[in-house]
Amino acid sequence: MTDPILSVRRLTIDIPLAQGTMHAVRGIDFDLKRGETLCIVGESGSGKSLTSLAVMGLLSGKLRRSADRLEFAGIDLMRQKPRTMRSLRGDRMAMIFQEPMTSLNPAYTIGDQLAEAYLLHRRASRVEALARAVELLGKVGITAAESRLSQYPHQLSGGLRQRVMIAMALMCEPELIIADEPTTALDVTIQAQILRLLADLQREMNMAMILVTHDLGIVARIADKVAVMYAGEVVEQGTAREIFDNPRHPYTRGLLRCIPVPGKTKPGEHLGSIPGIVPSLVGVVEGCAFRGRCDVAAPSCADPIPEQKEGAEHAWRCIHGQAEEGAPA
Amino acid sequence: MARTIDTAAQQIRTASPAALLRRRIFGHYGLLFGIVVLATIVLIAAFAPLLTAHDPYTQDLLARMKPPFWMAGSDPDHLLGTDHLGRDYLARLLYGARISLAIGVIAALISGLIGTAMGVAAGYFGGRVDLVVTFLINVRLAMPVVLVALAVVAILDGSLQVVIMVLGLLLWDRFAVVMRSSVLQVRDLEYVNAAKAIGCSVPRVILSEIMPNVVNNLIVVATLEMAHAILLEAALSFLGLGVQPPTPSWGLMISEGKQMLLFEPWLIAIPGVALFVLVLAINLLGDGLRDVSAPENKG
Amino acid sequence: MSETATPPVLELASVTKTYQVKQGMFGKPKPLHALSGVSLRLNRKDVLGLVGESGCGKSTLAKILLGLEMPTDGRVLVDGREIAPGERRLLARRIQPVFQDPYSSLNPRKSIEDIIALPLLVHGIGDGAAREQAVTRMLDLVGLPARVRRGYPSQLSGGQRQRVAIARALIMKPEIVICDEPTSALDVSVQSQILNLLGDLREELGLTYLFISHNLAVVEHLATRVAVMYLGQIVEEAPARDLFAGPRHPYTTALLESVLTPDPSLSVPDTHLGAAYPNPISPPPGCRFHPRCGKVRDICRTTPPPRVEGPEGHVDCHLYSAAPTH
Amino acid sequence: MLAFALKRLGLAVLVTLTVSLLSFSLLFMSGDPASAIAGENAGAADIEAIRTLYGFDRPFLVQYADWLFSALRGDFGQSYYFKLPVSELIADRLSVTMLLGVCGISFALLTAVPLGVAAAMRPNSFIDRTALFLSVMGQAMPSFWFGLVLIVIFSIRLGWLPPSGTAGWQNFVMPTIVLGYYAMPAIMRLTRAGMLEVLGADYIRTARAKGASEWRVMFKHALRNAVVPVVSLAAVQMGFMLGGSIVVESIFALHGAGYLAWESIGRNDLPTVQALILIFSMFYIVFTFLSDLANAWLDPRIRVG
Amino acid sequence: MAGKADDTLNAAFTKELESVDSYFNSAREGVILQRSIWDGLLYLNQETGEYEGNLATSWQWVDDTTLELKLREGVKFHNGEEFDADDVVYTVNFVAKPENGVVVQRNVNWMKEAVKVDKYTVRIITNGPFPAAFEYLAGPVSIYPNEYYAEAGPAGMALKPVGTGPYQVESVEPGKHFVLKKYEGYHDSPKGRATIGTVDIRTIPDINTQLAELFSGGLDFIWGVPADQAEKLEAMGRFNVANESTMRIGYLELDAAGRSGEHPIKKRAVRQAIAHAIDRQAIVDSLLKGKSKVVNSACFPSQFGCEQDVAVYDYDPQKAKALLAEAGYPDGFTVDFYAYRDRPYAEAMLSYLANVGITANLKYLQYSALREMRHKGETSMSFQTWGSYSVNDASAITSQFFKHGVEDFARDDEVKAWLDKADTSIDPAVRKENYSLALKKIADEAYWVPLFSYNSNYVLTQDAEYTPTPDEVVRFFQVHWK
Repeated sequence: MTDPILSVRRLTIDIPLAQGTMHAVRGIDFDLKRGETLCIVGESGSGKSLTSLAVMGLLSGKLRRSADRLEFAGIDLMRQKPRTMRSLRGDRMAMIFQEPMTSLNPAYTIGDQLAEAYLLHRRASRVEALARAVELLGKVGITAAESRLSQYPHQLSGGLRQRVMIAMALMCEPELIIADEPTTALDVTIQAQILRLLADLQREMNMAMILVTHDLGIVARIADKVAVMYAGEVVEQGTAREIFDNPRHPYTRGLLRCIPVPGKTKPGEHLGSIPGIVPSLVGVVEGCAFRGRCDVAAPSCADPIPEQKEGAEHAWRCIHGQAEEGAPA
Repeated sequence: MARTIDTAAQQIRTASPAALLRRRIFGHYGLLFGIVVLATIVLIAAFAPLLTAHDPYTQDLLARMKPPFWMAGSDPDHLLGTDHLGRDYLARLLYGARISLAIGVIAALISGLIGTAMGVAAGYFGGRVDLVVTFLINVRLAMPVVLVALAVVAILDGSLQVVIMVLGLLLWDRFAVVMRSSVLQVRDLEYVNAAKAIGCSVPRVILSEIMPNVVNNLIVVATLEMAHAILLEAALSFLGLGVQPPTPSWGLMISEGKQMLLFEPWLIAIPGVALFVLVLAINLLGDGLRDVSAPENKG
Repeated sequence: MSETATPPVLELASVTKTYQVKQGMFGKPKPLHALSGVSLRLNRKDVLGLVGESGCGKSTLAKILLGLEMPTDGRVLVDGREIAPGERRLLARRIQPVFQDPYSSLNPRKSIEDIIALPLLVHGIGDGAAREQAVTRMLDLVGLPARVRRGYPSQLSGGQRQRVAIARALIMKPEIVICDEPTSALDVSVQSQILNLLGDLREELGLTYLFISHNLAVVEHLATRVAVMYLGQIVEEAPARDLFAGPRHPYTTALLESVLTPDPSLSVPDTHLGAAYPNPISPPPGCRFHPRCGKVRDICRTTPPPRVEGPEGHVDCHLYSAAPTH
Repeated sequence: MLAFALKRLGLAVLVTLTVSLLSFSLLFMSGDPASAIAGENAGAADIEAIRTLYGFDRPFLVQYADWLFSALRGDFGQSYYFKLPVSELIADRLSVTMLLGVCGISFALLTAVPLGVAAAMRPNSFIDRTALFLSVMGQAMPSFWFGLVLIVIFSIRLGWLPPSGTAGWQNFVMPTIVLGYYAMPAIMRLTRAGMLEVLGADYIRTARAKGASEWRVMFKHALRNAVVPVVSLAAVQMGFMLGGSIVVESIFALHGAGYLAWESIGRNDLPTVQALILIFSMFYIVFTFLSDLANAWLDPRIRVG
Repeated sequence: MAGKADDTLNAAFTKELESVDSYFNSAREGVILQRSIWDGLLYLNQETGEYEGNLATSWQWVDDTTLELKLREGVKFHNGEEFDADDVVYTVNFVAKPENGVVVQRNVNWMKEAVKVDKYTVRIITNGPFPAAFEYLAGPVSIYPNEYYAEAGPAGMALKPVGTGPYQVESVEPGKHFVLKKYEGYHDSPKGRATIGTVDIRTIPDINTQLAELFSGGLDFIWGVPADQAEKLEAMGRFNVANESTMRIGYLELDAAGRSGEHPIKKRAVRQAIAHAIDRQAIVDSLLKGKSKVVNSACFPSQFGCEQDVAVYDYDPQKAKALLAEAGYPDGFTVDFYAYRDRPYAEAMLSYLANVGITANLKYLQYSALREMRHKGETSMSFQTWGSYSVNDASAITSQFFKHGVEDFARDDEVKAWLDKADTSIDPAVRKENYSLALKKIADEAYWVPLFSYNSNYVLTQDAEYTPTPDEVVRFFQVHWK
């Protein structure tokens, strides 16, 4: 067994607000090995995007990050100077964002922006950088790559732009790639293409990948490991098969019941639902954050919740946690 | 199956918009300063007769240019001294607040009506209306304001009414620009479509769906234009083509005091500072309103 | 097309909508065909799912049905009667919308009560007390606590707002509700609540839905019929169960393949869809889908495909025409 | 790009024509030009003779067309007052105003842009507050008053700078500051707001994720985009400045076009005022036109496709 | 810094001068330049009041309308052209033609033509008996070089003026900057030679800027300084301040003839009330100061024919109110009060009028705009001033305004008849008598309310000296360094 390339323990992110401190991410743990894909799944406000930005060291100044351990390839990211973080970003760890329409600088050509990613980290001439750009554009399935170099972002469709973003992230062959909702803004048909491209490249280049999404369908198709986040906590994590076939946390189960699955849910019948809304994370949050919406909540849910485990891979935070009978409805 | 999603967690989450606004206003010192100073000036203007025993028009040629209280030779009866015709400077200053405020408010009102009508029409109807309005805005922007205002006032002679009308008719451009873009932003929001789909008439859509959502921009522009109008009037008066004496306008007082600039600088310092403070207060009010109505665009 | 005893409650007859996209003051305006000869029938109590990618004309279609846009050509019929351009208010009484984004579909300056009661006010129905009663009834119907009535949209969650939007749509007792992506802006857990609510209301009030969505799983769950749009045209229409069981048009097939069901045993599918979505200002000749089609033939590049009528629907594709037409 | 330029040019011409018609008709109503030509101590018969001599008895549109076609050839007629060709008169004065305008806008840009960027980099910091303070002061300060105060301090009390005239660069220091400070607040605020907005944009995060340094992020990625609206504003301000230089020119006795305009209004010198209004408008139009082109160059979304 | 050190006198004009050509401007600044650049045929000695020869050495009336002059020999224009009878003939014949458009026709329209007798003798033929001819020949009628003027015309003359005067023009930037250089070849004129090498004149519109320049040494000589500032400057002790009265008087023009329609001012009692309402002495003492005096007659006291024994309206608000009541306006009335200069004086008058119940709305217009309104007879009350072109004769003022012209708001036939007689007679006694009759009636009827005479303050650096004259004309050639 190899050492994880990314190891996170008790990562916490606090946001100071006028009304108090918002505990947006509350002590999460996960590990990721080379070649593995971890999907962080959760609804809006669960802290999944902040987690990915925290790993990259891209949280904005006001946000406070702390962790017992935040190690990337043996480097303690918590203790690095901004300069070192810069040399890692874009080189050994790269990121793809949600909005391909706005994530490229409108003032510069595709070629400029791709080359920049390379030139920042490699001693190379501009010509070499552009050659590398053409190579990667080809790799992400963009035809007539050379002619694209002189184009501006607004001249490309959303799908193409997301491919450019992927190419940009891969310019320096990173060891870790973080994709934050990379297909949310795209059409379904394009979404499938982009996801497939990502999955193929990840396998081909043997990268570790974190994919942040709210779409359980994507998770199921692409993840090796899944971390389900709710209200700033990872409430359940494990292999994709474990999570989907044997969900333990009531929230995970609820989510799975909510989505209509062609062939499984009967058309027109009631879908499962999770009543209520996500609680406020401002101020002190104690016990299970889900208990207000949970149909099996008990008084002891207000106490600290220990982590439960089943095997090496499957863990969840719930005082219940016995396997549910049958498949999720 | 409960159709009601109401549970213990399901409270009305945040404060009402009004309460939020209140909270933001009291957290904004610039805005508070603007409100307090402006309110003070408005009160001064309203109660000017109670604040001084002097009439701003009564001249006393034997008591000309008496210095204000902090200077040697001052007359305790004239706290801020007297002007070149021996009129009480404090009285003129207090009554002058009325003139400046009237000019600011009425000019902003007139230009606001014109500009808002044009901007809203352009933003809402788009197409040819927009083309015409944009063209008019371009024409208006291309005309040098001070020059045109001077020319018109020179033609029509400078009474208070004429100055106000000219400024009102000239300063509508920013209203039109801002209202046009605000309405453009709001126009395609879905609640406007919803209102149309419900069957609302065009006036109703504009007045009850669009206007309430752009009115804060309107107020911000109105304050800025008010300040603009006050400054422009002062400049016109300074150039001798503003309101006419003996009206105690601050701009006119500076223009009159300018004659003795090198020897009696307090003659322009007093109305100058008053003008500066008034404009400052209005600007701070406007800036503050913009900040509290759209805190994310602070700046 | 199947014969119905009564005329369809809503019908579009070869509706075309062309926008003149002006390129500057002196640039020649170019036509953008948002809809090219769209015909649709909506029968009472049907849920017609309308699917397609962004830019295919779904939203334009919805706007025409809501009277927000006038068709360039073609007719809109309600109960077999053509709606003249001036009859928007008439349309409004029978057709009501639920929009995609509950954050922008409610006027932030108005109280919930005023938002819901607006249609009654506009159409002069009932007095103040009656309207208040109606609002109470609607709040109850959509599952909102009565106390939100004095609140403002900013105080509600996304799901609650969408409920308000539904309440507003239903207070006029319309027959048809146009749901334009009503759940795509919502979280999964809330999405299911709204879908359930829409399903229940349809049963209780006998509503007819036009359900516009790009999420085929949702459409399959709710729709009784499905129409697939591509670049301003309806390329396939069929009863939902038929379409999902046996898609005929290659585009429909690709769409279905793109649906990612939460099944960890499957990987990401290869939809074989080439190229990106074409520019609607200059649509490809022949079959508009041909540049992306995996089963493209020569004829597809030159000749628009014929409409192949099936027992309960149609498909526009050369693959199913008996003989190549010219 | 060419089509874009042509379209803007067409609009500019149309605006110019409208402004010319407006200013012509406005001043046509400004009383009897014959009286203005006659000068201060002329008799009634003198004036009557002049009226027919100059053709003021012709219909309005004839006079306008006549004037316009001459103006197109650069002939704005004779100044009633100076009895010289208006074009010569203005050409002579314009250089001062232009110089003043260029100095003023440079002063404004050189103070406003760095301040705005610095303020945006550190919101709510000391420098941000200073910048805000300066801009609030600048917006509230009547420029004629500011000019007078400067004269009292720097010419009278300290004797550092000459209070009037155009003899040397020293003469332009105070007018530049007064005029520049008038334009500074708006540019500063726009720079700051633009930078703040751009710094929050997704592509800035992308640049950071690539490992670009803060400096590079700020000046290569952010400023280039934030500067686009600033260019437009600077052009507009420059247009306003030239038109609004009247006050400054009269205080500092700069014999520029603004001062000429003011005097000409008082003298009822119709051809000069008409020409000046038109020329100031043209300046505004030309500057905004140039800024549109500059923006098109800066922003490929306008330039390409 | 310029000044005594480099023999340059820096002076300032307040107004942009439209044209340096003295026949094509009507401004005080033009007169000032004219006196330095050109010469007249005669010269009026300000001290003795006698006419002396300048370009002419002798002159005499051949008949009522023919004046023969002998010209000075050996005079050269600045461009080297020789001065002789051709220059006089050309100049007079050019300016006397109305179609040549000389701005101030009154200065020249009394001349019909000039005829050359020999190289140094000319005759000027007038359009009728014209007793004030010498006044004009010593004043506004300057002699131009015929060859140069024929070629350059008024436009060329405005840019590059050429005369015979004590100063020649170094450079002209129209309206804003004029540099004069001492003319070394100046003839032996009663004007005397210039002593200061260079006179550098800039136009600085604002009197405060002028003062600031004076303080900082940028200017050596300014004039027209308002009384308040002059007082302060004098108190500072750093400058030479001289005050001299001018021939300009201020007056209220009242529409007695009703040209502007029906209004109270048509009534004599109302006009008299207005005269009684204003404390002219207070205005003179507090605002004009210096050598200003209250005037009672419709002319400047030193002018020939300016009768001083006329009705005097002393400051008496009670009487004013009584007169108003008598006229049927016990509560006063409202009227528009037009003015074009000296706003503080106008304001002071408004206040006095308000005290007796007359609400006067100030309409402050540009001169030409106001003149136009007056020509159309639209003003019922306006504050006017008149400087008589420094012509020391009542014909230059009283006759200007009371002979049924467009600026006559009295339209009194009797007055017109008297004035006509006075203007055309060459018998001083007849003239005096008729002016007296006219002026007495004007005062009795209160057609005008004569207010005060003006004065001017001249401020120089301590290095320079100048004795101002009452004709308000600055003579640079008489300024000299200490």
